[in-house]
Amino acid sequence: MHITLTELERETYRKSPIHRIDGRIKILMTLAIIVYAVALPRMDSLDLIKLGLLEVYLIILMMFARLEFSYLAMRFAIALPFGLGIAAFQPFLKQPFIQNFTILYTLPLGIEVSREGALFGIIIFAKFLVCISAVILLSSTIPMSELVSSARRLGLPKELALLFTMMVRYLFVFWNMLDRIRTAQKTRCFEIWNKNVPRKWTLEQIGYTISSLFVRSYEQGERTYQSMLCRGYNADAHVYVSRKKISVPDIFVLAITVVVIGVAQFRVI
Amino acid sequence: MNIIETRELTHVYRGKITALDGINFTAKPGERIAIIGANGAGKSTLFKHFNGILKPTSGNVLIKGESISSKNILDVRRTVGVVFQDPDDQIFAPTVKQDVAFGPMNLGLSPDEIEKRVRESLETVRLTGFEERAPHHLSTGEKKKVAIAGILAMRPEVLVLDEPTAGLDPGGAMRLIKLINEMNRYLGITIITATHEVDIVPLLADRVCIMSRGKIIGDGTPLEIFSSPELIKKTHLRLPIVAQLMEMLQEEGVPVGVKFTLEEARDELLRVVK
Amino acid sequence: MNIIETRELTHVYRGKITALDGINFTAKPGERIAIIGANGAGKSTLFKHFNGILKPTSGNVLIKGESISSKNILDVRRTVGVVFQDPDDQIFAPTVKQDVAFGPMNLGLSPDEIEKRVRESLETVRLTGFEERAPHHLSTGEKKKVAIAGILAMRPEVLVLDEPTAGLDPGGAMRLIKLINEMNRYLGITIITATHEVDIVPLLADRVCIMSRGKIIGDGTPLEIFSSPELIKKTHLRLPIVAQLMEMLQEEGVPVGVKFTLEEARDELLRVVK
Amino acid sequence: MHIPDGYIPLEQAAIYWIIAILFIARSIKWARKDLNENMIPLFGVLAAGMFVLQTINIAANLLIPVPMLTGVSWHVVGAALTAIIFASPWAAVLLITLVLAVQSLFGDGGVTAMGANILNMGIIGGFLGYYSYIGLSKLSIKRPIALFAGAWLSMILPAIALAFELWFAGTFPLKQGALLMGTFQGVAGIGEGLITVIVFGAIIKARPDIVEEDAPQKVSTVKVAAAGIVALFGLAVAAPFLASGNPDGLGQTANLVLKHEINSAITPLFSDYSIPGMGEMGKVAAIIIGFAAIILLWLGAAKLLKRV
Ligand SMILES: Nc1ncnc2c1ncn2[C@@H]1O[C@H](COP(=O)(O)OP(=O)(O)OP(=O)(O)O)[C@@H](O)[C@H]1O
Ligand SMILES: Nc1ncnc2c1ncn2[C@@H]1O[C@H](COP(=O)(O)OP(=O)(O)OP(=O)(O)O)[C@@H](O)[C@H]1O
Ligand SMILES: [Mg+2]
Ligand SMILES: [Mg+2]
Repeated sequence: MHITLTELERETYRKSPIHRIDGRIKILMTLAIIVYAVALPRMDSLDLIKLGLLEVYLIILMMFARLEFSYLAMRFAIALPFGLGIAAFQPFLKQPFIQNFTILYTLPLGIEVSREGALFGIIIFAKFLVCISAVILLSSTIPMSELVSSARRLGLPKELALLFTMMVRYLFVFWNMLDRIRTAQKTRCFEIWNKNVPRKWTLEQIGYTISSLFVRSYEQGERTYQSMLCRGYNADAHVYVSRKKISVPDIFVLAITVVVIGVAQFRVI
Repeated sequence: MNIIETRELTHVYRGKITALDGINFTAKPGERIAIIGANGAGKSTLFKHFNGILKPTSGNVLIKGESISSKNILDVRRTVGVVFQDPDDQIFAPTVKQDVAFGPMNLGLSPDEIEKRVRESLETVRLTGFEERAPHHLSTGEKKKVAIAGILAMRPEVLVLDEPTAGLDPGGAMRLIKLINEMNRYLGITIITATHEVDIVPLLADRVCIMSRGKIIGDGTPLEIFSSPELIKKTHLRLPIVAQLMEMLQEEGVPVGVKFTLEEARDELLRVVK
Repeated sequence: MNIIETRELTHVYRGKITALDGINFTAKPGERIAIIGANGAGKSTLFKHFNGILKPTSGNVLIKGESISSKNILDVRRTVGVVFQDPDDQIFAPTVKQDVAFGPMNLGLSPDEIEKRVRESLETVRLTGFEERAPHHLSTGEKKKVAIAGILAMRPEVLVLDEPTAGLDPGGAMRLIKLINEMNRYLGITIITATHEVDIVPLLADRVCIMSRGKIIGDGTPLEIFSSPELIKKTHLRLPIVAQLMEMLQEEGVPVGVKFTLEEARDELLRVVK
Repeated sequence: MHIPDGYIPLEQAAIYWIIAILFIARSIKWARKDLNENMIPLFGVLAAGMFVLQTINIAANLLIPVPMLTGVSWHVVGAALTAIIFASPWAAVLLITLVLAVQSLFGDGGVTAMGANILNMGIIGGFLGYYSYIGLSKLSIKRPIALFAGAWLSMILPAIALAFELWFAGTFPLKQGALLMGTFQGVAGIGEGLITVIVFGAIIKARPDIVEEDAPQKVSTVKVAAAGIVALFGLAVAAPFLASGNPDGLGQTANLVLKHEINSAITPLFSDYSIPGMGEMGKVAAIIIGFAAIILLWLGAAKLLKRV
């Protein structure tokens, strides 16, 4: 299960109020939410309410962005396992910064499940969830090229922007090459578990596959780069930066975000 | 029994672009079929269903009467050999020889047999001497030849060729056409070709299908198909050059019939002149 | 003055494969030149020297009388627009529109002008409506069209086309030939084409060069070139179909001259018949 | 092996970010000077390739998947490979930074935690992988073996660093963490090593014009030796914690010592955050001091060795 960049890019070209917001604002918003979520105290059950509020806010924004449900489900399904692992261990651990543990159960082998551990696990998972939601929202509502140019305007160094753009471009090349090689092998009946062929030969083929994947992607990338040069591109050229001004609705959205964070922090409700 | 059959085959790319729209196509063993149609008509998409590289959005593809499934997919690919339009989709091994040997190897043939097939296939496309070259460092036409050799070496029952002559020099193209016809005549291999070069259609097909916007809108002998000018015009195609010349002469009042191959046209003209 | 000139141009790939071997080639402003030759003759390699993509192993390439160097390379690339044989080498942006706009954007044109050129180029190749599609998810012929549109939008002084009609449907190919001729006639753009489709050579060139094994072994008008059958045969080429028919008739004793285009042949045959 | 957001407290994440930024700044300088136009496609493709290999399971058809407990499957990192191809560890820092940035957009690895991830995979992985390879090459060990060893080390050492970071963060006990991550990365390192050998071999064969085969011989022995000393020193510092029955106790002691020295200087910086247990500050300080010490040590060792 994976999501291709093309699918990611497709969502970013939708038209919605969220997509229209200036890229810089979206980046700042995302960072604000992530930093706030991460900065919350480690052990405080109030965290869950604050994080819940942020999550609801993000979900509302996602709805405004008219993102497809199946797409979102896929994005979350890919991202979540990365964080789930460590959180799931927490109830069984004795966190060094907690003084007293309330033991809920004792499992065989003397493994103890503590209430504090469980709470800590839930809190870090909730933080993680909010951060992931923010990132998914950002990456689904801003095309890569705009992300780079916005980041440029926020002060990202030129070299990083250039290399980042090149990398994103070559992602397509690489992906495409992987696809081509797989098709080529399939049409000629290649199968890893084929018993008719020596195991050694199969392993060799896997090696060749990886090397030709890189070499051919590189050469394709080189030809593509040359054709970019032919069309007047040069490496010193600035990544195209639009002169768009920040508008009133942009400020408005940023303000709402600040208010939401404020509400979460000072428990106005 | 039909060796290939599609039933109401529809393919929609990424939920938006309908490339195939209810295709009913059949090929009998030993037939020679050409599929023609404008750019983007859906020819390549159709071919990629014949060996299960693409899966139907709806409808069915039957090979020797059996629907393609993960169980019989290897058999299907052994039966139907597809030469893709872009040779880069087909070559990947570090040397030409290894690339051509890749298919036979997977079929579990003996080393001698593999060696023999590789040699013969490379001779056929006149690439002897290129064995140790890297296939991605060849000229476009040479790559195309490697791709064709790689499929020939598998000896499929059905040979599906997507624009086999594009990028080949005329000498190479004629040799390939001759080879295809021989394989059909002596080994009984079914041949399905997509091409834009209408001049070669009468040389390598007894039956022509016209595709347009994902549908098959014409099916018949070359004579039938090329005798319906509106159909041809509508689909951005043209008549073979020989036929165009004969038509132009007809318009000027010369009493000739429309012919498609050089030999026929010569005889027809000789008849008139003498 | 010659707009493109090569002097004893030699290119050896990775110290082993001599693809070009002492080429002396010149193109004058406004000329229409076709380069023909078997697969692997070196046509694409030659073209890649015209805008400095490949560097000569020995010899020289002069554009407007100046040798290509890192100083004038940008000017050279603005002067000479090359459409590569493989469209995959040329398209890379996420949408068709961005891809075609890439060149004009780098030329620093105004947004209005860019918009206009993109629209016109896409109309020319009949891809209006494809603006937001991803270029690498198109059919082969459509990709080719995007690649051509991308170069057209830059309005170069010399247009170098490597197999422009390969993979295009006959309608699209004829339209492209017409466009190329118009650009030559009305804007004075120099046209250099490599192609295997000998039938179109008389339509888009006043001068034909034959390449074989890295050398230019023939240079003249289409009439001169196609009148030397040994030369043609030796290089895996063939005569245009019309010429073949006329020759066949000659052999049968019909008193006709060899012609290359349909119209000429019709008139010649009418003369004989009447 | 990508740390997500939320698993490291903000102030610790900030420290890692500061270290990472220093290194990134230097790597940009490298790009400006040494990354010529012809190499840009290679850099772009390698970065793209690393991303693709890290994100999807080519396993599906090509390789056998190496599943991990938590559902995270095996990743290729490519830090050693990049450093070796471009003959500079700075290339690895830059490349891993780019890859991690795109990955974080996919939710793989956090934004605040990115500094730590860059530190582990790019800096520690890149430098140690590279210098191990160079060092082994200089000892005229066969290239494939040197490559494999370099790549394997570039996987295992970041895993240990990671275990320490999670321990500092209080999210995972040190010994179990080191054992778990270490075992996993040790196994994954075999794959990494193989891929490094294969890809490097292929690129050298296809494009001898771009990759210098005898680059190892040109690197000064001084730098290699200094890197070796730093690595050994790092391990020497880490070892007692790893070996101790009660690493937390050791940490506490270290904190106690450090607290008095540094705390007063640092606390105001972070005083906005009310953190339970003042041990926190000590850990922050420990990280800074540790790193400063390592850098100083490297510089010092290089200077000393040069004089010899
Ligand atoms: N991977 C893809 N994703 C999305 N759309 C595609 C893809 N491949 C092809 N298409 C679209 O599907 C339609 C049919 O494409 P196909 O390649 O089958 O045409 P074709 O008849 O082979 O054309 P050509 O003669 O140019 O090769 C076209 O409109 C094309 O743009
Ligand atoms: N990248 C490369 N590395 C090594 N050899 C190459 C490379 N590209 C082409 N060649 C070789 O150089 C010779 C000339 O190739 P070129 O591509 O110029 O031929 P061409 O005339 O364009 O042929 P085609 O009509 O098939 O496109 C061929 O023998 C080919 O194998
Ligand atoms: Mg096609
Ligand atoms: Mg060529």
